[in-house]
Amino acid sequence: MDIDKRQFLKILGISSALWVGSRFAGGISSLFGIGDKFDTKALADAGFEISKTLPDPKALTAKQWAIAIDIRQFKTADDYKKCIMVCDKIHNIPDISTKQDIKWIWEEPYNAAFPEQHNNYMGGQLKDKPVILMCNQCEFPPCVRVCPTGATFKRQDGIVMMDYHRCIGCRYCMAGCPYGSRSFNFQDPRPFLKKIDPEYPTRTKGVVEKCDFCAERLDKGLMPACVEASNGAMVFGDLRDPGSDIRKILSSNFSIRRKPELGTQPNVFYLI
Amino acid sequence: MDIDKRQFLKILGISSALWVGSRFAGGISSLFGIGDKFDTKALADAGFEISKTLPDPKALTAKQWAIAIDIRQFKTADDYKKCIMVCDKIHNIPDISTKQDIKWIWEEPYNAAFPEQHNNYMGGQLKDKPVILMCNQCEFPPCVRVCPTGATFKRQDGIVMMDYHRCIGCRYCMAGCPYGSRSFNFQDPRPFLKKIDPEYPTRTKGVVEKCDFCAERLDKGLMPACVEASNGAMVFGDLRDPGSDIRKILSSNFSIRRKPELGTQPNVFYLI
Amino acid sequence: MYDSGKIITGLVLFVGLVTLPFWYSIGKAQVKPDPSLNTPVINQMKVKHCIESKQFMIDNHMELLNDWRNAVVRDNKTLYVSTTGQSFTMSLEVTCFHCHSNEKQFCNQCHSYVNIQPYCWECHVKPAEEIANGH
Amino acid sequence: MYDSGKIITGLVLFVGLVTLPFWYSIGKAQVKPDPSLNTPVINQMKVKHCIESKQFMIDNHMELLNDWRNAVVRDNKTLYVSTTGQSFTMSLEVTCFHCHSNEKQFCNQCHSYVNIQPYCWECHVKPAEEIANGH
Repeated sequence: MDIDKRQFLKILGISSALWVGSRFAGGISSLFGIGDKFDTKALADAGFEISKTLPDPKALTAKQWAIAIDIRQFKTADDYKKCIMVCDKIHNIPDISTKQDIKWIWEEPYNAAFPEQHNNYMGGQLKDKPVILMCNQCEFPPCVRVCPTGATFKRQDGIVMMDYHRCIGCRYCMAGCPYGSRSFNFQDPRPFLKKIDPEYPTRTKGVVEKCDFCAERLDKGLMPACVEASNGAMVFGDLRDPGSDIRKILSSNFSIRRKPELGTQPNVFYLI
Repeated sequence: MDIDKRQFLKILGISSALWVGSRFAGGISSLFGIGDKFDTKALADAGFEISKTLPDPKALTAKQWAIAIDIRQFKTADDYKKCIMVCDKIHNIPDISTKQDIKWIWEEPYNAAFPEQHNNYMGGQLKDKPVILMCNQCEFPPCVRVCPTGATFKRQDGIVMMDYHRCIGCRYCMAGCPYGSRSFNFQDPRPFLKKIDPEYPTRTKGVVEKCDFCAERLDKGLMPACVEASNGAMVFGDLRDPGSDIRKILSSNFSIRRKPELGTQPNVFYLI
Repeated sequence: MYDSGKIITGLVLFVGLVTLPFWYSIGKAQVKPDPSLNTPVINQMKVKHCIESKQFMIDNHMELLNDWRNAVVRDNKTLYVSTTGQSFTMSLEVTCFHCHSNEKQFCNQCHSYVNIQPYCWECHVKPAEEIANGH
Repeated sequence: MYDSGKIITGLVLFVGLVTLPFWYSIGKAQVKPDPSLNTPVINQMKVKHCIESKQFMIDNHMELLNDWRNAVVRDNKTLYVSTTGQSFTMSLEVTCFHCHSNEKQFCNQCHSYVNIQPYCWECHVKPAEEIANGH
């Protein structure tokens, strides 16, 4: 073989790059010789008993979870407060007294919650009445469409879920959401938490967060915390199950949804 | 003066054009010497008593007419029919059994009338229930914005009015209207009228028409014919008058409007 | 002068075209218009008087109807108070045709004479006698 | 051979940079990691056994936790059935920290030795002893 210095250096450069790349791809841990990768498939193929992951048999399941909020049953300030406070508490949601506040469930006057529904001649009692708002868990969620990393995705039970591990803080989802249901952590939220529930993670600076219908509670067999706290003013259930409570209440009451014209098909219904 | 043939012909051409134009502007009638133009201003200036036009003192007036339709009171097929038939009859609206049919007031199922409001889980009795539809007499009417001739315009009492004399049949208004409230006369409507009311004009091939809240009746002191026929299921009144019946009914009932998100501010309200 | 042949031909054609209406009428019997007032309602009137003077109506009825149209359709005005102080509803059907129920013998007399085809009738319904005959 | 001076200088710099981690550690006391199992819950166990074998956990806990994360967050699965058939809730806080409540004496022993800074703690709450001390 007859190569000159130029060719030799070229080959050397390419080889070095390939070697470095393969070492990184193999994982940092192998650089230190701590251990080999755990290969469940190889173990299973060899006939060994292997571990597995399962849903909790107590988990509540559905094809499409939905909440119907009967705003007629929200009368005193406490009716709203008890639903909102329990969520803030169990999900470690900070209380930041600026525009950088984080909210999963909150209240707004009717005419701000339903800006197009509003007309100037409706009864005063409805126009300014606070309405409970939360993520609508849209059937066609714009946030999922725009998320570049798959951090926001749709579960099989219809819940629009956040995988905070994957969130890169680009906030496309916030631009996409027509309901303002998403909040960005402009800063570490922990200094704004009076008390941290150690069983639920906080979030960190630079990630977006939102209500997920208490997915962690459903997976343990519990109803969403706000529904549980609402004393029947919120009804939760499977929209695809004709016998479910929510289907019954929706078929016997007139309901509206936020910005239905956008075609997101919200799964939070309001009984007026 | 020294002009050549070229200049002479040029001057001749321009003069001829000006002469023809002035004759046309002066009106065809003067060509035949039938009479001079009637100049009311000159007569008035000369101290002569002159004629004048007045609104009927019995006329109903308002700042913004509106109708509230209580769809709960429409129960039998006859409840709809009596409102629709009276309109067809007094306005000489033809019955054409093709897509070229003309409609001022008509019925459609709830889920077609309110396509975004519709959700798959509402009570069957509402979902398929027919709803009375008509021109919404929008506060911000797209048809008026797009009409190139001023044939469609807004009256001082908020009614979106058609001046059929000016309609050139361009159908921009039909493209602009989000409610399908306008119909085009693809043909002479008279052969499709069983009976013609001689006191109300028919329309002619090539013009667009629509409901005008019975403007001709209001100007004589009568309520719109459909309201009169509805036995109280429709309430008509001035939306700007806080003491009007319609304001009372809107403040004590929940109401929706068709496609409110478009910002046209419809003046037909539906009590659900 | 060159092309004189073409120019003269063109001039003759031009003059011929401009005077066409006159050539067209030559030999046709020009019946002088004679609008009839022989209708049931007019016959019953003691003083036969239109809403304004006869000469004013002959001269200005087209302007008047144009004003009426705009007043009614665009300005919500329905009443016309004449120079003699009488009130009339501004309506072809209700007011004009009430007396002049003989379109052919009244309106068409002059309109045909001066070769005008008003298209009012495409929408406004002709007096009752005409409806019976179709349209 | 021209530019030999520059080439040799470059090579020396290159070798120096590549071996920097080794130069950097020279003279530093390398304390061998010694994760402590001295916690109240572990001390009360009769048979001290993690969810899988000790060697498996040493080798694979990072892979395992990664699998848990995806199973819980993305697949609605919350239970881990180990190779011995025991069920565990897949949760750092509820399961791991229940026994290993001594982050500094357990987790950090190896992580510091191999100079890894896992950022789990930015969101997941450290065991109770740590909360008291702030974060």
